[in-house]
Order: sequence, then C-alpha cells, then structure tokens
Amino acid sequence: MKESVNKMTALMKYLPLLLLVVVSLFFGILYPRFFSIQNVLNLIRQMSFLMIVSMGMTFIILMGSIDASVGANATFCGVIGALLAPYLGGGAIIIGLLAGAGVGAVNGIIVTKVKVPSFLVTLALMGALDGAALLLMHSSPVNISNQTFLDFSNGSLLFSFPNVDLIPIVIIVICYYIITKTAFGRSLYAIGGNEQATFYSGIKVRHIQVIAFMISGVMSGLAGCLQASMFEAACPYMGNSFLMNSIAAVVIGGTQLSGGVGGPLRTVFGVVLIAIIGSGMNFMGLEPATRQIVTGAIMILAVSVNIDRSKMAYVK
Amino acid sequence: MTADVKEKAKIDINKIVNLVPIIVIIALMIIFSFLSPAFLRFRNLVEILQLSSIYLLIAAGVTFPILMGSIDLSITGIIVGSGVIAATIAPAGGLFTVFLILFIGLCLGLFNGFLVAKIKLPSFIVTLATNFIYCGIAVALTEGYNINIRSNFFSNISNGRMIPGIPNSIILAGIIYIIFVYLSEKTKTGRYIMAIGGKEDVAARMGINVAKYKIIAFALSGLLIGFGTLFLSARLGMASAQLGSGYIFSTLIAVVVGGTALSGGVGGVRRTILGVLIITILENGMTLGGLDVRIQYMVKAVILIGSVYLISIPDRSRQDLMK
Amino acid sequence: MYKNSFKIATTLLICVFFWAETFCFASGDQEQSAAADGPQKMLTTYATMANDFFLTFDQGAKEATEALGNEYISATDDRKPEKFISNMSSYAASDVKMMSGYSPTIGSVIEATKLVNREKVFYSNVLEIADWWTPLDAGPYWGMFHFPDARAIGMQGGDVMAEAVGEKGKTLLLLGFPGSKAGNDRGLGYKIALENYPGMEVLAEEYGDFTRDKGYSVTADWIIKYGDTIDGIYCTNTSMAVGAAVACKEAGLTDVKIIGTDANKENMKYLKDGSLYGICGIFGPWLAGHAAVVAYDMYNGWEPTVAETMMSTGFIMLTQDNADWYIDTFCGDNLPYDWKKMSRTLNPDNWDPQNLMVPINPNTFSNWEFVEKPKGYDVPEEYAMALAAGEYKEIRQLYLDHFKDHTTVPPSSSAPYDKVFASNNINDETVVDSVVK
Amino acid sequence: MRGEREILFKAEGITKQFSGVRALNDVSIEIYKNEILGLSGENGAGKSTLMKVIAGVYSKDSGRMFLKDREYNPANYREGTSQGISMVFQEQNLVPNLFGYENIFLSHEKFFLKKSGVLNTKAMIDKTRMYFEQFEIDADPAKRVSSYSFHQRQLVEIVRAFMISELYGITHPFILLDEPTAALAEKERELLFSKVTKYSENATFCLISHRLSEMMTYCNRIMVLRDGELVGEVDPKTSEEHDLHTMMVGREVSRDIYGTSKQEDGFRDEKAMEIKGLTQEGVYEDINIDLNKGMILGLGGLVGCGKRDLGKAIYGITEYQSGNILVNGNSVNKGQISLMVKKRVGYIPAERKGFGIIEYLPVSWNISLPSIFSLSNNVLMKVDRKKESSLIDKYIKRFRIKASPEDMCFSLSGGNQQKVVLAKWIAKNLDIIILDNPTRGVDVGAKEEIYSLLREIVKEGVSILMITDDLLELIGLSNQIVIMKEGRISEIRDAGKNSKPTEKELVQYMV
Repeated sequence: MKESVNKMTALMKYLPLLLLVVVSLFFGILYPRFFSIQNVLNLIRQMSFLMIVSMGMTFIILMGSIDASVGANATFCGVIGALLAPYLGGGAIIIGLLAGAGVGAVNGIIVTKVKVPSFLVTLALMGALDGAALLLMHSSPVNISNQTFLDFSNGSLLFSFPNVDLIPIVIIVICYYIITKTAFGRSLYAIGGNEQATFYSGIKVRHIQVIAFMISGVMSGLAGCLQASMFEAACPYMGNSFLMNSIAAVVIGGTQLSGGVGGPLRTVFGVVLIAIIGSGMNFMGLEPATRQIVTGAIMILAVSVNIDRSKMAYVK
Repeated sequence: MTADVKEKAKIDINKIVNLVPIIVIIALMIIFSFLSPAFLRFRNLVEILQLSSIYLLIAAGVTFPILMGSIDLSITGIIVGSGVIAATIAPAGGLFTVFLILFIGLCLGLFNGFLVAKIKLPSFIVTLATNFIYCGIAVALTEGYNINIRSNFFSNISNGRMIPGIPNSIILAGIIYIIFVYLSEKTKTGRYIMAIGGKEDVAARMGINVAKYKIIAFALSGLLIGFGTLFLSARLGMASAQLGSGYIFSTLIAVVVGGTALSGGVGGVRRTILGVLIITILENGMTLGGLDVRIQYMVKAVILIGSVYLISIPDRSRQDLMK
Repeated sequence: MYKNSFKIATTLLICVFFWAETFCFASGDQEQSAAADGPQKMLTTYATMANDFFLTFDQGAKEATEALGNEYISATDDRKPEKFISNMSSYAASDVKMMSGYSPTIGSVIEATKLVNREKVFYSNVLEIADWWTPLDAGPYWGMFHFPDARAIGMQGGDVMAEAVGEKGKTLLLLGFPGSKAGNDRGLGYKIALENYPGMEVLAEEYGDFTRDKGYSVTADWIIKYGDTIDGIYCTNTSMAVGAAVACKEAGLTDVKIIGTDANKENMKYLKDGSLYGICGIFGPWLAGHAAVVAYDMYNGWEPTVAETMMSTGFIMLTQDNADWYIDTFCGDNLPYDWKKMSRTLNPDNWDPQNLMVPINPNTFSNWEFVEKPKGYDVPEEYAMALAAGEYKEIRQLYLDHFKDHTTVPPSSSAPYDKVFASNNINDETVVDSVVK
Repeated sequence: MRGEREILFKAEGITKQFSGVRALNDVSIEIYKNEILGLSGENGAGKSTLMKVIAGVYSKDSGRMFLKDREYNPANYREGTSQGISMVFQEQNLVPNLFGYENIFLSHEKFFLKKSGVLNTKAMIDKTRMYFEQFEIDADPAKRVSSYSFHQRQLVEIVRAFMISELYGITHPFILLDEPTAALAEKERELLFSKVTKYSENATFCLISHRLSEMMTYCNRIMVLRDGELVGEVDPKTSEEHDLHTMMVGREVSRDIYGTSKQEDGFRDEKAMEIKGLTQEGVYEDINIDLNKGMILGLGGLVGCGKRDLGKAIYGITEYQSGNILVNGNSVNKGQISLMVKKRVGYIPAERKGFGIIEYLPVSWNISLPSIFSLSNNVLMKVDRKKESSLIDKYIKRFRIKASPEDMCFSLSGGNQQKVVLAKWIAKNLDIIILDNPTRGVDVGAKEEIYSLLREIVKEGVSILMITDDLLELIGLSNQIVIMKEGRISEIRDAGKNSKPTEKELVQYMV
C-alpha cells in the first residue's frame, strides 16, 4: 500500500508543473509572440515585485503566521526611498530596505512580546503604514529624477540583463538557500509544525519569528523601492495589490497557511502561474469580469492540485 | 488546591476582560463627545447605529465560519453578487427582489461551503477565489455601472421610520441579529459548529456530520451577508459592483475584537456586536472630529491592537506563544 | 459568566444613549444659537486624499470656503457609497447647512440628493450624476451640478490624436475601471471622434484602473503583442498615461503619442519632457470651489433657475507649447481664482464664474444618450418648458457675458490649443463651444 | 458476580484489514454480563482495533457480532452508542471548548428539543448534574471541559456511556475502556477502578491497559491478543502477571523489565545539577535536590503535589519566585529554555503530541531539531547534510526506532514516538535529561526498550531526573528517590540495586 501512496505523491509532485505547462502552452499557441524572449523578460519584469514580496511572505506562512502589512510596507518604503533619492541617490534604497526591516521588527516584536495574533497586528499596521506613507508623500506621487536610483531598476549589473529581471532571480536563490539549506529555515518549518515542541527543543522561537518578519519586511521594502525606481515615482497605495496576490501565490503553490508544509519553489510556481495568466489575459484582451472569474477558477484548480492533504490533520 | 486558586484568579481576569470592549466603547464615546459636540447628538448616534446595523449582520455572518476555525473572505463578493444578480433579475424592488437578494446570498455561501467541505480545500483560498468569481459575475452583469432600485417599499426597508426617529434598518437588523445569536447558542447547529471548531475529529466520531455543518456555517454566513446587502442596497437605493469594498478587513477585525478567536471554537456571535460598535464609533467619531484621514488610519491601528491585546489576556496565560 | 457582563454592557450602552439624547437637546439649542451668526461650517466630500486630482480638488474647496469667511470641513469616503452617505448625514446631524463635492458612484447621488432635501441642506455637486436623475427630481436643496462633458473631452482627445499621428495610425485606448462613467464616456467620445478619420483605428481597449502600475503592465503586454506598430495611446486619466509612457520608454518606443486627462502638478513634468503628447485639463480645483460657492449662495437666498441646475463646464488641451503657462498659473501654492467674485450674492451684478459654463439640457444630455429611462420616469417638464421659453439661451449668454477674467484661457501664443472648451447640447447633437482670450 | 454466565455480547470470526495489512484475523470472543474483561497484547496486537470494531468506529471486513442474541452491526460509533455500546478512547473524546453537559449529549440533542427547535439547556444541565452526583463526580456540568481535570474527564466519558444508553432505553450499557489509566496516578487509578467495579453491578466493561498489574487485580478474565489473533485467556485468580506478559510477547521474558540488575550504584560523586531552595508559592516550596553525574533520580508523589511543575520550572518553561539552580556548579538565570539547552540540559515532556514531537514533520527532522544549529557551520548557516543524516541513521538504529527517516512522526506508535523524543536529546549529547513520565501510553515491549536505553545513556555519564506517576517505574529505575507531598519534599531515599524500597514504604510519604 506504501507503493501506491508513493506513486500518488510522485504524481502530485508533477501535477502543478503540468498545470503551468498547459496554461502557458494554451497562450503560446494562441499568440506565438507569447514565447518570445522579449515577452519572457517582460513576464519576469511584471512578476518581479510580486515574486520578491511573495518570497518574504513564504517565510511568514511557513511559520503559520501571516503578514498582512506587505503591501502597505512596500508603499511606505518606496516613499522613503523616493524622498531620500535626491540626497542619497542609491543609498536611499538601503534606507528603504532598513525601513522595511524596521517595520518587520515592529510586527515581529508585537506578535511575540505583546502576543497579539500576527494577522491582526499586521492588518492594523497596514492601516498605520498607509497613513504614514500618505503623510510622507503629502498624498500625491513623489517623482524621482535621481539617475542612480532609477538605474536600480533600469540599469544592468550583469551584461545587458536589466536589474528588474535580475533582482528577483537573485532573491529566489537567496531565499531558497535560507529556507531549505540553513538551520534557520529548518526551524521555520519546526515552528510551523509545532511551535511548543520547537520551543521545548531549545530553539529561540521568538528570535526566529522576529527575524522572519524582518526578512519579509526587507522584501516588501525592496519591492517598494524597485517599483518606485521603475515608475520613476512613489505613488499612493502602489503596493496595495501585493497583499492578496502574495498570499494567493504562496497558497496556490501549496504552502499551507497552517504552517510547516511547503517551500520557496512552490511559491515561485504560484507567482509564475499568476503572472502568466495575468499577462496572457492581457494578450487576449479579456473583459475584466471574465478575468476575475478565470483568475478565481484557476486559483481553486491550482490549490486542489497542489494541496497535500496527507500532511494536514484536517482542512479548515 | 493550587488549581482552585488559579481558577479563581482566571475567572476574575475573564470578568474584566469581558468588559474591555464596553469600556473601550464608553471611553471612545466620552472622548469624541469632547472632540465634537455634535457626536452625541441623538441623530448622530442613530446614524452610527444605522451604519453598524449593516456591519453587524455581515460580521455576525462571518463569525460562523470563524467559530468553526475556517474563514470567509468572500464578503465583498457575496455583497456585490447577491445585490447585483437580484437587481438585474428584479429591478422593481418589490418583495421578490428582497427574497432574491437573501436567496442568492445563501446560494453563494453554499457554494463556498461545498468547496470547503466536499472538495476539502482550505477556506482561506477558496473564499479568496470565489470572491474574485462573484465580483466578476457582478461586473459582467452591470459592466460596472450601478442599478438603481427606485421603489419606496425597498428604500423604506432601511430608511423608513416605523418608530419616529429610528430607521427601520436598526430595528430589523437588531431582530435578525438576536435570532441568529439565539441560533448560535441555543440550537444543535450552533453547538455543532462550536464542536467542529474545538475538535473536528472528535465531533466527527461522535456522529456529527461535519461536512454538512461546515456547509451550513458558510451558508449562514452567506445568508447574513445577504441581509446586510439588503439593508445596504435599500439604504442607497441601488445595487452596484462597487459596493462593499473594504468590508472584509473591518468586519474580520470587528469579529476578533468582539472576542472570537481566529483559531475557532472560542467566542460567539453574541459578542461580535461590541467589535462592530467599536469600529463604527471610531470611524464616525474621528470623521466628525475632523481628524486627518491619514492620522485616522494610525489611531485605528493603535486602538485595535490595544483592545485585542486586552481581550486576549486570558488566552495568553494558557499559551505562551502566538502565531 | 460573560453573559452577565454582556447584560451590563447593554444596560450601560442604553444609559449612555439616553444621557446622550438629553445632552443632545441641550447642546443642540446652543448649537442653533451659535449657528445664527459667525462663520458657518461648509462640507466638501470627495473619494480619497491619495489621488492628485482630489488633492487639488480639496485645495480649491478649501480656498473658496475660507475666502467666503467660513469654516472648511472635508470628508473622504474611499469610494464607498455607504461611507459617503453616512458622512453626509452625520454632518447634517451636526447642523452643517452647506455641502458640496464629488460622489463615489453615480448611483449614490440619488440617495445623497434625497438626503439633502430631507435634512434641508444646500448641496451642489460635480462630475458624477445618476442616470436620469435631475436636481428637480430631488428637490430645491440640490442647487447645481457641474460637469466637464466627458464625451466632448474624449472627442477632443480623438481629434488631437488624429492630428498628432497625421490622421493615419493605430492607437490604443486605456479606460479607467469598469463603472467609472467619466472614464468610459471619454473612451466613447474618443472612438466617436476617430470615426471621422478613415486612417485611424483603435487596436484594443483595456481597463487600467486609473493607476500607474496597471497602465504600465497593460501597455507592456500590448507592446509585446503589437510591437512597434503602435502610434498612439489615449488614456482616460494621466496616471495611466505616465505608466504607459514608462512602458514605452523601456521598450524603446520613442514616438508613441500618449494623451492623458486631468492635469496636475506631478504629471506636468512628463508633458514638458515630451513623454506625454497632451493632457486635457478639467480644472478640478475650480469645480470644487465653484460648487462650494453655489452652496454658499443658496444658503444666502439665491435660487438657481431651471437651466442653471445642470451646467457643463470648461476644459482645455495642454501640450508642450502651453505647459509652462499652465504650471505657472495653476501649480503654485495658491490658485489664481477670485472666489468671492464667483458669488452671486456677494456680487449680484459683477459676479464672474471665471470659467466657461453652459447649461445642460437633460433631455439631450450626452451622459444619458445610451441609457434607457427607468420605467415610468420622465424628465420634469420644467426643463422642456424652460428650453421652449428660451431660458437656456439666456443663461448661456449670461454666463458668457460674465466670464471676463480669462485666467483659465490659455495664451493665444499657444496655438492651436488656445481655447477653453465646453460642450453645449442645447441643440440635439453635441456641439463644443469654445472661448478664446 | 460471575455466577450467572449470561452472555451479553458475542463476536464470531471478526477480520479487519487496513489496506492489505491484517489487523484482526478471525477473532471470536464472548463477553458475559456484569464482568470486567481485560484485553491485553503488545502495541499492534489489535486490541484497540477490536474495541473500535465493537464500538462501530471501524466496520469489520467479515465475521458477525451479536448483542444480546440480536445481530449487531453498527454503521458508525453513534449507532453503537445508541445501542448501548460506548467506548472511552485513549485520546479523549471530548470537545474542550464545550461545556460538560454539551459534550455529554453531543449529537444526541434530539431528546432535548423544544417544539421551537430550541434546545432545552436547563433540562440537560439538570440531568447531567443529577448523574454527576450519582456517580460522585465533583465537576460543574455548566463549565468548559477544558477546566476539568484529566481524571474527571475520563469519568465524564464513562458516565456519558450510562446516560446515552439510558436515553435509548438501555439499562445495561457495555463500556469499552481503552487505556483509561495511561495518564493517571496511583491514587486516581484506584479511584477509577473502585468506580468501575462499583458500576459493573449494572454494566459490563472491557478494559485495555498497559499496566498488567492492574489488569490482574481488577479483571475477571483477560483475553490476550498477538498479531491480530486471539492467543489465549488468562484467569487472574490462578495465574500471575509474568505468565500474562509471556503470553503477550510469545516468548519467555525477563522478570526484570526495569533492568534493576544492570543498575550501577557506584556513580561518581560530582554534582551535575543542584537545586537550591526553589520556591513557587502554593505550587512547590523550598525544594533542595542534588543530582549527581550518571545517576537516575526519581521524583515521585501524587498528581498535584507539584513535581511536574517543578520539572517545568527547572527546565525554564515556567518561572519560579525564589531559589536558584546550578548546572555543573554555575548558576543559570531562570525562565530560559534555550539557555538550559546550551548548558546541555534536556527535557522530555509527558504530552508527547503537544510538546514532544512535531507530528507533520519527518522523523529525521525531529531527531536533528535540537542540534540543528550546531550542525550548521556559522559562516553561511548551512546545515551539514552528511553529518545530519549520519547522526539520524545512527540514532534510529541505536534506539531501534521502527520507521524510516522520511516517515511523518504522526504515523509512528507511541513507543516509537517516545524513542524519537529521547533520540533527539541524546543526539545532542547532553549531561542532564529531565524526564516527565517517559513511558506514558507506551506498551510493555517498548517500555522495556526505553528502560534499557536509559540505563545505557546513564552509563555514558548522563544524569537523569525522572518525574513519574508510575510507582513501579520509580522504584525499579531510580538510584535515588525523592517523594513530594503538597509541594514539599517529604522523603529522600536511596534505592540501591539491592535496597529497593517497597511501594507501601513510599506511598506513606505521599499521602
């Protein structure tokens, strides 16, 4: 009986990829240009922000927590970057990232020390950050003219490979390494699986939680600054769409909100799927209504394909 | 003997903690009454209640899945869906429209429940997805415009005043709410939902048809959101694909501030009203007080975290870690 | 155990409410007496602060209100109709007698205008109006509706585009979000205009949600799909236009002509540096300010004639030529208007709207042309009678005569767009009026 | 009582397979009215499965069952209960967040419906209260079950059996007890059995327990299962515990499962841990214990005497008011688990599922969890997979854990899970381990293995502080025994290889 189970799980492994292939083939056949290098780059570029944020989100969800402040945080950091760009140029980005880390730390500390469920803390903080961002930008876009800051997205460190396309890939590699290869990553899974047991095993659960939230914060900050530098301005609410999309991406990938199950590559899958569908539907020029319905349907399909029920007590 | 001591102490804490929301509410009212004299005007308080009545029904609705340990994020979708579909079928705004709104709300909820209980998918993502779908349908039907329902009967459901000075929506919503509080506490359904929230496997073994009651919980959520939609559309005299945006977070927060844990099994519909009042009073008071919207966001954050913190004291004494 | 605490809760709340009720009558009287003299509260409502259009909108209303020596209140509703209504009614509850502003969805106008008539509050609004719902339907307290005609704006955009690409080319159309009447009508106008140019075609149209990033991503995909065959992109607001411009720049498409709508500080720089070809200015601050002034006049006894209840207002087309003029005039710390001068009650004889205003005939209102009337609805015949009585022509002439202060008119140097336009649908087909300095 | 041999329940040729694996093979038993029947066997022998088949939790593949000569095949547990057969499960069958009475009538509310479809809560509470008094349970039916003590909850489940069968007009219920005493202390155990014997005047019981001694004392007959087959019957009156044990495992077993013979008393006289005047008002007061290197120090006492709280406090899970702890001579500041672990102190909690293992992670990750940071080089924090896997394999072999490293922990038997928990600490090679009821819910075979493992590691110089409710374990294993009573140490007694105290001697210090 073990055999059959193994077969099943093996199959389960490839179903998501199959889904991805089917979807992209579908668009590819409809529009040959869909597979052009140009479009692949365009795709990567379009998914870059979401990819970065979702990578951060993966850390949090693996722990069984959730970070609802990613979007607002991205906006906030973007604004800070944009405001400082004239004075610090590229350095503004560093500050932006630090700001993100700071916000993450606040999240983490409230969650672990004050002990309020992360969902609420981050949700409340989301509001606060939106407010702060609006105050900072006086409610209207902050244009950026500083070249070094703009090069952060449009320049290219590697050959003629634009940074916007490069950075998310680098981030994926780093996150993959941290989550799957390091002790830190391992303890994330442990916390997600059974916080108490992990705590009793002498792992510094609180530290790890705070650090994870900080990582997620930095990722949001990075996405924010990148977006700002790409659009040459930090706009109000520019990060709004990240929240739901990043959670969706992570969960579509098969990482469970209860924590302990999943991983970075699954998230990559989720983001790629979302991006391909989005862009594909732009190609088809679908009505927004149809888009929403398709998106919803595919989300359900993807989850039902990806979810590994053998690893959950029961589905809530 | 030591246990007893602890027990006593705990009870005392609980007593206080259960009063926290009320204390917060009263504190807010006093503060705002100084911030703007108009706040405590009878008409304004009525306004607060009328706004709350819609929130209340929706929040009460989503409390059921949450009690079960699931979650319903398709609030906006159901509001938009039920309103628009009903209005396209029966724009006249008669009894039929009313019935349709509720019925469609129920059906959309049922669909959520079916996906969660039968296909066994996590409610979070399911409802997130169905939210897209329902909104999509609504937009498709209206091309995004809104359908005005110009019938006095319809608008009287919300704006009429059987009792002079008090809009019907307050009274009706109150009655409906009480009925559902009763249902959640005094009937099999409510009890089973609590049981599923507490220990699903035990509930199943004791012979409770878990799937069935999961579906029921989501259906109830749908129905109550339908009621909310009814009063909302009645008040604005229209159904639209733009309605109900931003209800998700405020209602979820209201539920939790009311003392229902997202982990399920703890709390109840009864207390959701407090959370709702806190939120509506906050919004109304700060607007009247002429506070900058951006500041409002921050104040909200602080007060909400604060009250949740106070409410969750007894739980924390049990669990020393938080997710 | 929490049951009894809950009982306590309810009782306490009830107490508070009763206390409140008694308290409210006491304080209420004081309010009334206080209200009689001294500065009045004037409310302006709009969707959200996080939007450059509404930001300047707020500025206009504020300046106007304070110029009239009153106290300015603003309320935002984040595009939530229910919040919008509840804001209005709680301020009505606190004896605010003058309200003006923008309503988040067209449908909510009906309830809002019913409300002001219930509460006896003087109200004047801008931009959004419910289908087949006129001030006379709601009642006397809804004074004037201001409307820079969306269709006309779009049509003008079409002409400008055609001119820009030499009457021959493939263009794209970026709409707002579904359900934004203004957005869709601008798009409609654009397409209508292009029908006069056989060489012009619309490759595709798409909703861009009025945001920069959506505008970017949609355009990016279009570029992949249509390559460099794209000659122009018409956007129903400027944030999307900027997004589109960024996308084009990245793809190395330099000579794509992009036209946006709503001119404001932040986006002018893109017009100047040529990444945008043109922007249509609709004078948001002026709309807000004038609406406030109307509410003020009504509070002080002025009553609009039938023709005045719905007015079409002026807009301009900005290009690189007159960008500097616009920035100098409108993007300073203070707006160039003399708000007091707009008031009919403060200056009964030499009032000046300081913008082109033309009465709208609801029976032929471009906004409702393709919307069928609700069952049993008919436009109040006062309008038809007024038209027959020639009132419309008078009013139109009246406002033209009083429009002396031409700050809003571009300098004649900036040909060809040296006019301020306003649609005029007194005749049955939509015609565009214009005024030159 | 065994006079009139009236058959209450009969099962013929019950066979049950789980995806190919035979759990029960052609089992036939008869159960007489008013008797207490014992079912014994090693883990996986199929006794729980048999019970669950009888109770209707599982459906049998073949065979027939009769209840009072009537054919009986329940579709689910609920049908079983409504026909008078109910089960007290090992993992308790109550919903913690519901009230006592709600739990009792859960899914049988139909008897308390008003016409309006509303539940008659008052009636339910009254009925429950009545029964609680009748069965001498001092718990408030209108309180959440989570506030009941473990022992109370068990009684509640037994009472539920009576009440439900009464609802369905059955005066004589048949109650199956699956390891009811696993988590109970001496006194409570006696209490429970005194009740069971009392109830058995108008009920029939079937009992599973890993404590053979109590089976021998309280059961009328004991059926022994091995590998899903009935291998024989033992009459407690005529035979003794060792025979039963032998029949269970099917081979001659040593009479000394605690490995007392292997016990070494001549351990070095250096202190591994000193506890000086540890005090937490009303829980434990002025505790002074010295734990020498390489010794097993047993900490006994009644449930609620504060011994387990003490253990938690020492490990830093809970705070204590005064006193201090020295590890290898230097003191540690309180309330910091990670710090204790750094000082090479480990803790094995009694609630395995809650605090010991991580159910939905593989065995390997569970074992390497405490040492994971030391397994990673500090530069890039990379875990050294080679080292890790070799470590894991080593301990899986050494502890004879019957599972592959990839298996999820929840799929393991209690014994193996406990071994995993033990392994994860030994793998970190500690100096001191605090054990809280190390063999709770573990079958005899596994117990023996765990005991011998403990002996081994002690030889390697690890010192063990063992907190246990099981007197025999306490006596058999410890070099030194500390008895606590109402939060204070009432007796410290050396328990050398040949100078083991008797149960009586110790019990007198407990009560």
